[in-house]
Amino acid sequence: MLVEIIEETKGKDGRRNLKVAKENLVELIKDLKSKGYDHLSLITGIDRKDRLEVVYHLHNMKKNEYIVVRTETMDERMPSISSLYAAANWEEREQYDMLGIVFEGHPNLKRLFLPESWVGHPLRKNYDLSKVQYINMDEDGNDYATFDPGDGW
Amino acid sequence: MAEVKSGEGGALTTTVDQAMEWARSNSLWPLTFGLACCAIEMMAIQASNLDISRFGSEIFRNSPRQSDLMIVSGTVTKKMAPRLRRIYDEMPYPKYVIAMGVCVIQGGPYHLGYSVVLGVDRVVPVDVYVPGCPPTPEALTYGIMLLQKKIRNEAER
Amino acid sequence: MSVLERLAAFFAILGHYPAYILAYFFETLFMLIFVVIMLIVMIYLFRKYMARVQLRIGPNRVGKAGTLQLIADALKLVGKESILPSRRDDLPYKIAPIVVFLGLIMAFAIIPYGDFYYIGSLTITHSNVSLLLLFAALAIMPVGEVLAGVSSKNKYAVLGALRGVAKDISFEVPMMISVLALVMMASARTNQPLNMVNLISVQSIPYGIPQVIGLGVFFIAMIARAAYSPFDMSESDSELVSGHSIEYSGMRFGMFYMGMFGSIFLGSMIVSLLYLGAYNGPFSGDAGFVYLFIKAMILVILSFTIWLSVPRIRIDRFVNMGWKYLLPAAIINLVIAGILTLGLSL
Amino acid sequence: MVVEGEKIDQSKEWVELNIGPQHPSTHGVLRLRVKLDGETVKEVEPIIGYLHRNAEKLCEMDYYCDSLIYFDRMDYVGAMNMELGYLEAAEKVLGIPPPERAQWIRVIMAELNRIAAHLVWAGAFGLDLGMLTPFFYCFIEREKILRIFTAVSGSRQQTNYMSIGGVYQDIDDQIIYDIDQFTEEFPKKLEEIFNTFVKNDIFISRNKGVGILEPEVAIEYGVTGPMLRASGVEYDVRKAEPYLVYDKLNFDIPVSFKKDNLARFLVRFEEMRQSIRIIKQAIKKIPDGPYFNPKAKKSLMIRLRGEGEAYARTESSKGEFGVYIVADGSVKPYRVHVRSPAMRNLSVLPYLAKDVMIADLFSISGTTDLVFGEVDR
Repeated sequence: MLVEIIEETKGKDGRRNLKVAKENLVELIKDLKSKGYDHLSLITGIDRKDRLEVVYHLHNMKKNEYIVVRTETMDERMPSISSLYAAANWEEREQYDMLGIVFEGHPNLKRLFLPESWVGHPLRKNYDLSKVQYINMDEDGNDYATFDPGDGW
Repeated sequence: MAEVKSGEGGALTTTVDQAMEWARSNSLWPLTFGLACCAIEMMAIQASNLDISRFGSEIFRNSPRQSDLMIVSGTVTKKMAPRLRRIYDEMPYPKYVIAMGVCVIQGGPYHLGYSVVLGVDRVVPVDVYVPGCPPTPEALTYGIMLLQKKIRNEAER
Repeated sequence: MSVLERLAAFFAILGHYPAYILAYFFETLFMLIFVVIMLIVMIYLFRKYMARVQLRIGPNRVGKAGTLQLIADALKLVGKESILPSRRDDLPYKIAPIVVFLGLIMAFAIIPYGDFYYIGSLTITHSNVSLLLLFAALAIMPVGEVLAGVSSKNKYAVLGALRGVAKDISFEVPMMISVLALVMMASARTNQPLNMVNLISVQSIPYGIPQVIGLGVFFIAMIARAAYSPFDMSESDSELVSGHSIEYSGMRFGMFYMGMFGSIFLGSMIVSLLYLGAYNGPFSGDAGFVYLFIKAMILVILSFTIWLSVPRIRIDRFVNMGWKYLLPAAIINLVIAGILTLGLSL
Repeated sequence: MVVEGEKIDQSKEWVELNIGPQHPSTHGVLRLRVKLDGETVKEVEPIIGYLHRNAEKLCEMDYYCDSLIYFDRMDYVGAMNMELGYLEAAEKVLGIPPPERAQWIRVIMAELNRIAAHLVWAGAFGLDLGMLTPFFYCFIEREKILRIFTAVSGSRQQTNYMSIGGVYQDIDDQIIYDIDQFTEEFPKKLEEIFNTFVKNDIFISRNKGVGILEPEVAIEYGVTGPMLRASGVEYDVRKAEPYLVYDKLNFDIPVSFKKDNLARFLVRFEEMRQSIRIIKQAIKKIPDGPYFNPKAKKSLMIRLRGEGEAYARTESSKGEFGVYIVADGSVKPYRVHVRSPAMRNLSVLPYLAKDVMIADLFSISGTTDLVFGEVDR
């Protein structure tokens, strides 16, 4: 490996887990892609309360090998790998929407499911479900979120 | 038989009303409007086993302008709700709404979450509620029959 | 003796002009009633046939075996709110459905219904150029559809209207050329080949037999004109939602709906008139009308079967087909007709 | 290298057409913002989220056994496959493997549901193309499968049949007989339905050469399932990483190298035939024994504690359905993330539907087999 692996473990499903520092992530994934890991299966963000963990599942279609790359961020920022995998585009948008992880270098980092003006990121552990938000639609068909139930509801 | 309405018209108005209501109840054209799981069961009432065309609801119109009945089939999310309202507004009077499934009635399994409307009756007025998750096609057929009954009784009220 | 003259003779006691005015009125009324009843029968038949094909039952709750279903539908459409979208072009939006429906009725008025004693032929059927009049009337309906599409100010409707125009242009030319072959063959026998009654009466054998290619081209053109599957690009339900009629509701939509089914019946009538020997048949005599009807109904059922079994063709493929296959086929048909006319003088 | 189509000239004014969320051909609540040049589609932007039902959040708030209902309602035409996907992951986390008999039952049910899902797809695809009739034939056959599901689980569509450590109840001889009857009769009906499509020149001409998806692009976008196999990549999770008892069964992966709509259609129909093959073998080989793991008794179910994390892949009717569960030792999962194959298949639509006619846009989006419960979750 070109980059330094902080920790290598094995998950309960028997897959290799590689933990790397945030700075080395893009380099590692680039390296893995050149080794045939051409299928980005999944990007998962996990809210560990004090930090955000991002897990990449990579898959080598030809050799049928699986590898999991994990990394952590303290400041909600991550380098984007959407220039490496087209699949990462929507995946990163989804994680941004749900967990508020800002993927730097993403060409179109917008929310995927919720409207842009939605406050908070629902899959964060500190997301307050009791603050009900409503969605309304303007004339052009774009959505906006609001806390005011009187606004068209 | 209904009592004669007061004012001009009287018996004639009632007869015409009844004829119109007979026509309306027997010709409910639903809107092709599938939202989620229940939409597949809604398609199933159209299919051969439970042919809804027997009741005159044969034609699923795609344009809201030409339909009479909106079967809200499946979870209404907050993002969808304004659009649902707009589609409802686009339909011409008289129009009817069937709320199909518990998600539509009160949020169903998703009522604890952040993005689901707790009951479509917060957005549009509902005529008939069909509970179930999803309701069987038989239940939806019964719901449509109930709606027909309701329409036929409108003249007598 | 035409219906008009019979009616006028019936009202003769009122004086010449009132009698003729009344006769015209009643003739038109008969026409309208006939067309509307035919449409209702057609739509009912379609629903039942569709249900049979799809292993369903079809309407059976309203009236005996669902016979009153269409009455209920019509009454409901009358009672529905007719929405006027705020962005419409007012006048064209309002007259478009009327144009469609009127075009249909006009075409029905020109068709000769046979040597039948009472409703044999209507007034204009005896015009010397009734064939031209018929195709002029046929050209009215697409105008209504285009008007509807453009005046609705809805993008789907505009797309539907555009597709409708592209489609109309590509099938009208082969259609007219195949009709031209008919007229050419008939002109060897009669000096008024544009008169439909003459055109039919000179057919010793139905012209569909020597002109099989022409029959095919013409039938395809008629399917395309009626705009049902596979040629329903202009109102394709699953693409442009309802195409040009997307914004219409209530009875205005009902007119489009009737216009569509009416076109199927009209197309079948015209094909059986021009190619399949019209109202002629063994022991026809006064009952020729029945023959025409049976032939038309067979074609209608054939149309329904086509409708229910094939997917929609793509608009560019259809335009291709119109210009690359239908047009040459029509021209070949014309040449064959010419050879037959000169050589065999059928 | 990221494969992206060339950008369109933004300075020009294109006709913008908004398709959906209520549109007959969007299979639910997809919204497409389309830029048109006449009839030609220049750019497609899918907008999703109209059925975002916060399932992942609710999974974090529920016990392991309760979360199953959200998976039932993800791919609502293939509920059994979704349950299977979740349970594969959850059972690894909880350490409760299902007994042998339960695994065989799960295989049978999953394959039956794959057929049902493909039948719904075929009918809806016919409607997209303007074919009215095959829809009804497909639904008649699907109804027979649902009758079997009703017999085993009491519910037609959202079955909730599989449960942690096994299945909800055993299948008896009557049900096995019913399934056997179905596998005997279905292939003939399937050929009938198949012929209504492919013996039609217009159908072939509408689909042949339309929506060509190169295998490199497909892998790049994470496309899986029948769509990937129709692009010529022989990849099926059932073979690549066998779960349950798929390694003991004999079946083929249908692959087509034509890459177009028609190939996807053919692959899906061939999959149905292979599913029948699997079911036929499975009902013969099914062993006796307990149908659930005693560790997962119903009274103990909510006390199950998970540890560690697991990602399980299964082959649903749409593609590789993955569930990633992170557990922290409590009775509720810490994080559940779903790899939705339909979403990945949808994300390739802007690439596929470039410079095609509007009519083809719908036939392409039809072959991607979208189910919005799964795309939006």
